[in-house]
Amino acid sequence: MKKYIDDFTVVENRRLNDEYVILTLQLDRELPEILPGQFAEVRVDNAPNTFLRRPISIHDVNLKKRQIKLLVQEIGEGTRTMGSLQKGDKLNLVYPLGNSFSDPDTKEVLLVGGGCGVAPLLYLGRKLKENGITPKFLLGARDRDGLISLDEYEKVGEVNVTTEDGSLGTKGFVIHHPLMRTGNPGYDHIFTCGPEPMMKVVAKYAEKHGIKCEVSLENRMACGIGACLCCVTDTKDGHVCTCTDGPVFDSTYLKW
Amino acid sequence: MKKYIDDFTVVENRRLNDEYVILTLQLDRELPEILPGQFAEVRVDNAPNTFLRRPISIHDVNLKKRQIKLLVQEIGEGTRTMGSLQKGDKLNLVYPLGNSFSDPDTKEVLLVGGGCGVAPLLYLGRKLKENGITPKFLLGARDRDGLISLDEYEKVGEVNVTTEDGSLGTKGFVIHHPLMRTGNPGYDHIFTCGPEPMMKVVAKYAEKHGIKCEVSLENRMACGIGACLCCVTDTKDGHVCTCTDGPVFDSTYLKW
Amino acid sequence: MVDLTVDLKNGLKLKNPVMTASGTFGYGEEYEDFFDISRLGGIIVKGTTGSHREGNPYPRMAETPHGMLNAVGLQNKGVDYFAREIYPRIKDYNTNLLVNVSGSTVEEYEDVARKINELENIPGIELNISCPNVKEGGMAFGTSCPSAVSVINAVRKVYDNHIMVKLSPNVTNVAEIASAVEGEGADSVSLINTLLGMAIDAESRRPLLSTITGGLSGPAVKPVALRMVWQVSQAVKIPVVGLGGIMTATDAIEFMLAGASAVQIGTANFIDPLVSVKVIKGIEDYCERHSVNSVTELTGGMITD
Amino acid sequence: MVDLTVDLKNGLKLKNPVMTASGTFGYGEEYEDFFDISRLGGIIVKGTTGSHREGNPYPRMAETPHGMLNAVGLQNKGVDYFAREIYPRIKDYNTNLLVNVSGSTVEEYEDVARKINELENIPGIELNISCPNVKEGGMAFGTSCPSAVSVINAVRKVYDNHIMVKLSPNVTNVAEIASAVEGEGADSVSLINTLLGMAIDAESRRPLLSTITGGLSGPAVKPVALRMVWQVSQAVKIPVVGLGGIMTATDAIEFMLAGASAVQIGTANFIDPLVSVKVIKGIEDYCERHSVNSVTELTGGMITD
Ligand SMILES: Cc1cc2nc3c(=O)[nH]c(=O)nc-3n(C[C@H](O)[C@H](O)[C@H](O)COP(=O)(O)OP(=O)(O)OC[C@H]3O[C@@H](n4cnc5c(N)ncnc54)[C@H](O)[C@@H]3O)c2cc1C
Ligand SMILES: Cc1cc2nc3c(=O)[nH]c(=O)nc-3n(C[C@H](O)[C@H](O)[C@H](O)COP(=O)(O)OP(=O)(O)OC[C@H]3O[C@@H](n4cnc5c(N)ncnc54)[C@H](O)[C@@H]3O)c2cc1C
Ligand SMILES: Cc1cc2nc3c(=O)[nH]c(=O)nc-3n(C[C@H](O)[C@H](O)[C@H](O)COP(=O)(O)O)c2cc1C
Ligand SMILES: Cc1cc2nc3c(=O)[nH]c(=O)nc-3n(C[C@H](O)[C@H](O)[C@H](O)COP(=O)(O)O)c2cc1C
Ligand code: FES
Ligand code: FES
Repeated sequence: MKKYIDDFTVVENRRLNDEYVILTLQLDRELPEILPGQFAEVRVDNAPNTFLRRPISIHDVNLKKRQIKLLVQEIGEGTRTMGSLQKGDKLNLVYPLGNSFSDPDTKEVLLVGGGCGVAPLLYLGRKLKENGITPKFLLGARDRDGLISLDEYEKVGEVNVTTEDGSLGTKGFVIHHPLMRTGNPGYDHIFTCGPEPMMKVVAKYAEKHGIKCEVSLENRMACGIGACLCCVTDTKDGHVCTCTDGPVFDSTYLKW
Repeated sequence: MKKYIDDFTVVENRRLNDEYVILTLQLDRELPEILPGQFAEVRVDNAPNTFLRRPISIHDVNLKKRQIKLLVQEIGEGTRTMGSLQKGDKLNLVYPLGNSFSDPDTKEVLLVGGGCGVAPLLYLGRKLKENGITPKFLLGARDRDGLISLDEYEKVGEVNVTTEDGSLGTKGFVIHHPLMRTGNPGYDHIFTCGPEPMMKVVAKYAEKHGIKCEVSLENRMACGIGACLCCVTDTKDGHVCTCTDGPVFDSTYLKW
Repeated sequence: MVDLTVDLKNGLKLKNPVMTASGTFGYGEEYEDFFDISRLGGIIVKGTTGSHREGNPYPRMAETPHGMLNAVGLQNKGVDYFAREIYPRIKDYNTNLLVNVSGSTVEEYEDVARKINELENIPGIELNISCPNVKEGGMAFGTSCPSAVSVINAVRKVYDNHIMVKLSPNVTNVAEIASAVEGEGADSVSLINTLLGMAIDAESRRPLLSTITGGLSGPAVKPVALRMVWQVSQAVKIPVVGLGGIMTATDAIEFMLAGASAVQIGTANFIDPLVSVKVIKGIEDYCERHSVNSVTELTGGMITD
Repeated sequence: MVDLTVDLKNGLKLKNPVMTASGTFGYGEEYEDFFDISRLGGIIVKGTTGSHREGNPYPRMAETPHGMLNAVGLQNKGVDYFAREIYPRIKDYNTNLLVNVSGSTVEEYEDVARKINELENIPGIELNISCPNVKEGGMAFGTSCPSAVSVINAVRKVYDNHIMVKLSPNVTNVAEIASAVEGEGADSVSLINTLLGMAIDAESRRPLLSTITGGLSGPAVKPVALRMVWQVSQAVKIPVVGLGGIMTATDAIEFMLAGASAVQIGTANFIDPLVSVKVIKGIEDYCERHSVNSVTELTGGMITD
């Protein structure tokens, strides 16, 4: 897929809570095709200690409005600077990068997200729905404040939640949710994105039950386009780049 | 004099033209005493390539309002970032630094400025006037746009101008102004600040006519407080620091 | 019209002085979507070794103030794979393709060079005797004169085209090493490779790289690189290629004024994939503005009276 | 309550591990308006030589990405002036005052050390064998083992108190030099001094420093400094004092985890005159948060399994 470098204009910065914002970015021409699971390398200007671009998933795409959304969790100077952007500010993106979640062979799919890993699942869910598949979501967070813009996900499919403190949904981690209990689980393809420990238990569960499982990995990236070889992950084929061979991998391909 | 580190609040950013702005900064407590000719070391945040503080003269002081003014010429990333500050922004200053213009023994003084070197002359003029001395100003610039906020100077004393292109006042450099012709010049103390070549001809003229001349030097500064010895200038006593022994020097003391 | 061409001799003529640095521009293909890479003066492709190398474990990268550390460790599929699979895909780029050659032993350097010698559209190699990220060989060859000499001497015997030797900045006297490799028949030297550095995460108390230390690149190292280019260009007669932290045309011009005949751009490609063409344009503009007819006039043009 | 004290041995006990670096904190007096400087673990005063030195011509400073170059060149009024005029003013600070001792010859180092030996309230000297900004001596002493050894050997004979030797980063193998000075009786080593660098103004084509090259300091050099502190702390048994680009408590902690017993803060003082007290406070907070009872537990605490 062809990659682009473009200046987007911030048309909205919606603050969800202390930690999360959703940026809506508009391009002044047609958007290229963007697949669910892909990401952008974002240049953060005016942040003195942010030298490299920051990889951020495409949270949502609206071709008609020529808009994309980024869900940003503020954890350091780069993401905090993104979080402070205002309407009218520019943001330079190299995009769309990486492979994508696959087209499932089944109609029964579960999308499991945790933390800011929920970001790519909204666009994935929307795309699945366009193709006649109504996904189930299972979203986990520390507490109810960590579960963000659930209404958007609800428009796409059934939403199930877990919180570590039990303040919403099932108490515990996603793996403790009834959907992840043995016995007919009602889905045979899992897409998951979130903290690595979470994805590992989800993948283990899936493998045990013969369910196909695609995971979206994070990694420290410099280029995002396969040029620097900084972002490798260990697979059955040895070191491959998370930014080009991934970020989405079949869980059985990884040396986890 | 005791030095301070304080966060000031920008209460006004008045843009004079493409190149110059006047920032009005307010302190949330009483200002300390500040002498004419002193400067501040300004910390420039959010400018990725601006590592060190920037020395900027105190352009004006209003003790009652707890305000100081800085006249900033945008020539690089640091000064441009200062020029883009908005009402409500904070600016951290180490101040007041350096010596100051002396108290003249005479009532007949001429204040000669060029470029952003006019900055410290406004506060100096105001202080002189408070002490019963009405100064004459001689201000030079490339063209009329380079001559800024003349009205402020006019409130303090007689203003004479030169422009290189003749678009205002006498055509040429300050040294070509009638005030700088030989014969009874009508003043016996010059204070000057501006580009070094300008100050050199002014100083030479003054020395030739037995007029006392104080010049305010610029220099590349790291600390601004005499700790790093980066900002030396060559004098009859060898290398001395521009930031503590200066920025104001008697022209005859310098090895020019 | 400014003449941007630079002749580095022994078969290496550049249409302009801007090349991309090894390990930061893949095989060029990665950047094809962004601009016509034949506009470049040259591309130094990834570090290539005698056989397949997996490189170092993850994590391999850490950001630092105005720079980055990497510990890739020469991951590549080996020279045979390069010749068979990659070379055919890229050989017709209308620019100079140089292969960055690495090894753990003198024999490995020799072996790789011999194989590259057979590839028609490769006008030269860059001998990497300065990689800080491998346990054996690499930088060890570039930090003492005798070992540097042994590599160049062996490779010179089997390789006919342009040999550019990439020097390590992790030495007491870089000019001495440059003179030594010049004496063995190197056609040019390029510098700097990365400075050996390290980063720690204070919270977890762990190093940020799997290998603990790694190579520092980016604008942070530019003052050191510029100094070394200046020192080396006074010590040798062969052309010097300058790199280390170039982000803008002004940076590139500084390297040329310090003595470089050409430059390479590394880390900056990650921040702006278009940087190399912007630098070419910027050099041209500078030359026009300063009435410089040929870019070669900039080389060593620093005024120090 | 966290125990912040550090004993560097041979008479140098610090109330906390934070000192200010030579040449960046004047004689301490310059910072008195900002905070009570007796809160510091120590102050290393300006480089002091046998006789008055004018230092290098102007310009002496250039800003670089996340760093600065300086070419002060040891401007100072000489050791006699120090002992007569400055020492009486500062001797009663309730902190450790160390004099940074420099020279062009072994005899000059010896001479200065002998005179400092007579000043009661100076618990130690920092032997600067690494100044890159002087034509003779300076860094030349610190870049080879034999010359480093000759300085330490001579000074050790005339100086009884703590000798901290300040190492140059402009070497191939810093651990080797550290071991050599340890062998001659150095009580501790501090590193790094500045990296030799250079900057040019492309428009005027002139170097930005009167001396062409100068010393690079600030966050840009931190990864290199951290790596060297780690290498040296594994090679010697005497305490290592880490510096180079420390701007925050986290930076300081990283140096300690890499093996430093104490740290020095240099360039950061220019940007925030209060930085050293903030670093002390930040180290204390970190220790509390991590249930560290004594700051000495941080030294070499990097986990590398
Ligand atoms: C393919 C991909 C997609 C991503 N999508 C999103 C997204 O949609 N929304 C979002 O908020 N974040 C996303 N991230 C994570 C995001 O890139 C990092 O949070 C960001 O780079 C941190 O930058 P910073 O300057 O804010 O923090 P820094 O100050 O750089 O880092 C803060 C802390 O986070 C750690 N860290 C930094 N970068 C990474 C990383 N890439 N992986 C793991 N730890 C890291 C650092 O070591 C440090 O401890 C994604 C990452 C990848 C690789
Ligand atoms: C005592 C003193 C008082 C000053 N008062 C004022 C004032 O009232 N208003 C004002 O606008 N400016 C003043 N200056 C100058 C001001 O400090 C510089 O313009 C500023 O530091 C430039 O920063 P920058 O990041 O914008 O430009 P940079 O990108 O740092 O530099 C742009 C260009 O200016 C040159 N330059 C940078 N700093 C200096 C310097 N200190 N002296 C000479 N050349 C320099 C650089 O070499 C470069 O060519 C004063 C300087 C001193 C020493
Ligand atoms: C991710 C990465 C990989 C690199 N790989 C190589 C390599 O394989 N061979 C080599 O000679 N240099 C390699 N280098 C060094 C660069 O080519 C260059 O010498 C260095 O980064 C300094 O230039 P820069 O500051 O412009 O990046 C690599 C650098 C980076 C950042
Ligand atoms: C302006 C300046 C002057 C310096 N003078 C000396 C000196 O006289 N003696 C010395 O040993 N080091 C000197 N140094 C080096 C510092 O002490 C320190 O080693 C170096 O700056 C690295 O630390 P930093 O990055 O925290 O500044 C000087 C550094 C600067 C910036
Ligand atoms: S980030 Fe450069 S190869 Fe993946
Ligand atoms: S700027 Fe540091 S001594 Fe003047």
